[in-house]
Amino acid sequence: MLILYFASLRERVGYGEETLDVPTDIVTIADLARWLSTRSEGHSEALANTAAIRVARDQVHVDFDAPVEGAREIAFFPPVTGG
Amino acid sequence: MLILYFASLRERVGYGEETLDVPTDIVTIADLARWLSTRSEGHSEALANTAAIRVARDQVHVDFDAPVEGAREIAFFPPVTGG
Amino acid sequence: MAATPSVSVQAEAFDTGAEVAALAAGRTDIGAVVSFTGLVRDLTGDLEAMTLEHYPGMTERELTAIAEDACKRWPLDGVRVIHRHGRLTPGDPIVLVVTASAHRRAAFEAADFLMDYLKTRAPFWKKESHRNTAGGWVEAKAEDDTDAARWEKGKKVQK
Amino acid sequence: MAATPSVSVQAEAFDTGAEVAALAAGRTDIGAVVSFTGLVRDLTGDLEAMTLEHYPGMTERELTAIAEDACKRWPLDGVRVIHRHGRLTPGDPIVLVVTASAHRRAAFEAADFLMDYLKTRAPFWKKESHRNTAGGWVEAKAEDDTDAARWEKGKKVQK
Repeated sequence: MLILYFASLRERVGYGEETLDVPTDIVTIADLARWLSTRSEGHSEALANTAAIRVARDQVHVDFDAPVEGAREIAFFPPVTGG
Repeated sequence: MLILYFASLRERVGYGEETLDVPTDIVTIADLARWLSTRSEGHSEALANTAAIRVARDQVHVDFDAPVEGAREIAFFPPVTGG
Repeated sequence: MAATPSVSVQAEAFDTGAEVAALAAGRTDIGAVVSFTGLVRDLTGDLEAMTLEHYPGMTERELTAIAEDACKRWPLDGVRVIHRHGRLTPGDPIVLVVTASAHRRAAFEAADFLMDYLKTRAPFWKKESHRNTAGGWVEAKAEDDTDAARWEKGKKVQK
Repeated sequence: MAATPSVSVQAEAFDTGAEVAALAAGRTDIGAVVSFTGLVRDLTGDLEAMTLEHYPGMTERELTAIAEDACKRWPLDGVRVIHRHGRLTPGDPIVLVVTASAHRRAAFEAADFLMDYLKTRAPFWKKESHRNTAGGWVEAKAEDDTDAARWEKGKKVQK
């Protein structure tokens, strides 16, 4: 599964994307974030404050309780600041 | 005093302006409209329905109860339709 | 610094892009520019021309008063109003309002306000000539009065 | 005929006037065109540049979804959205929204809505670099969420 990080999260993780085999016991995106946090100190910092993180599943905004199964890509990023 | 008519009122009166000596017993613009109505059939038609007429005194929107005295020009016209 | 509105009443066409650019030119404190362009509309396919009569003198005075009112109500960095008169044909631009502000809401609301007030206060009158049916003076719309009333003091506005 | 929105995400600048003209070109049923141009603002005089990162793919998808939503909510004849990414400097245009409709209220409200939704939903992130102080990622504003919430179904909006 393709995992994407943008903006400050990308900077904390150290790169913008990684392709991972996600264990089958990871059900929700909240589970996925907790699992990703264990990968490095950067991941842990980037994903610590879930209240300040937004998520997209296959490029559509979703909540942390959305399912992971069947997704091609899941992206984590701060609240958007375009416009 | 310069009296101005615009749009459909101008067409009914037959011209757009006239300079008149207004009698001193003409106090309000309503009085003025009644007095002007006696000038011709066109004036009478143009000024008949005061609910559908707007007035400006020296180029500022006013009501029919505004005073005539001291005005340089008074204009009668239908509700505006610009924009 | 409060904006000094610029107002024109003219027969000639205008260039929306040039006016938008001019309002922000050489400045780095403007975050938002909103423009409204009004065009001659022909919904039936029968409209030959639209002729706009106005009240020279009062028109400029009234447009300036409306623009100054907008500058008091919102923190604007620029206001530009252009209104054409004379003979126009379908698709021709009639009116342009451009507002500039540091803030998006201010620019939007001020442009919206300017158009509502202009529609009910600026002394212009439209006369249509049709190809196949009788033309005539365009009637004022009650809807325009309702729109303008939204901005009266003390009134709460609901969309 | 419902409008088909046109959406671009690009590094290049855009021409507001040309986009406004294009939306109404060759048509005589459009009465109102509203444009919103967002510019890089430097309120302190210390901003060197603003770099916009985005999520390629999702950005286009999200902007299109927002524009299609606007077309469902209002009777629009045209919608154009352009959002730039990359490095911009103070005074540079960032975003353009243009709406066209037979009706003035529809064009105004749709442009207002598009900007509010774009601000809270389109995946862009701004990073500032300053001349004399530390730069960094721009924080999202709670105000933008409040603005966007105005358009939620069933909510009455007060100005």
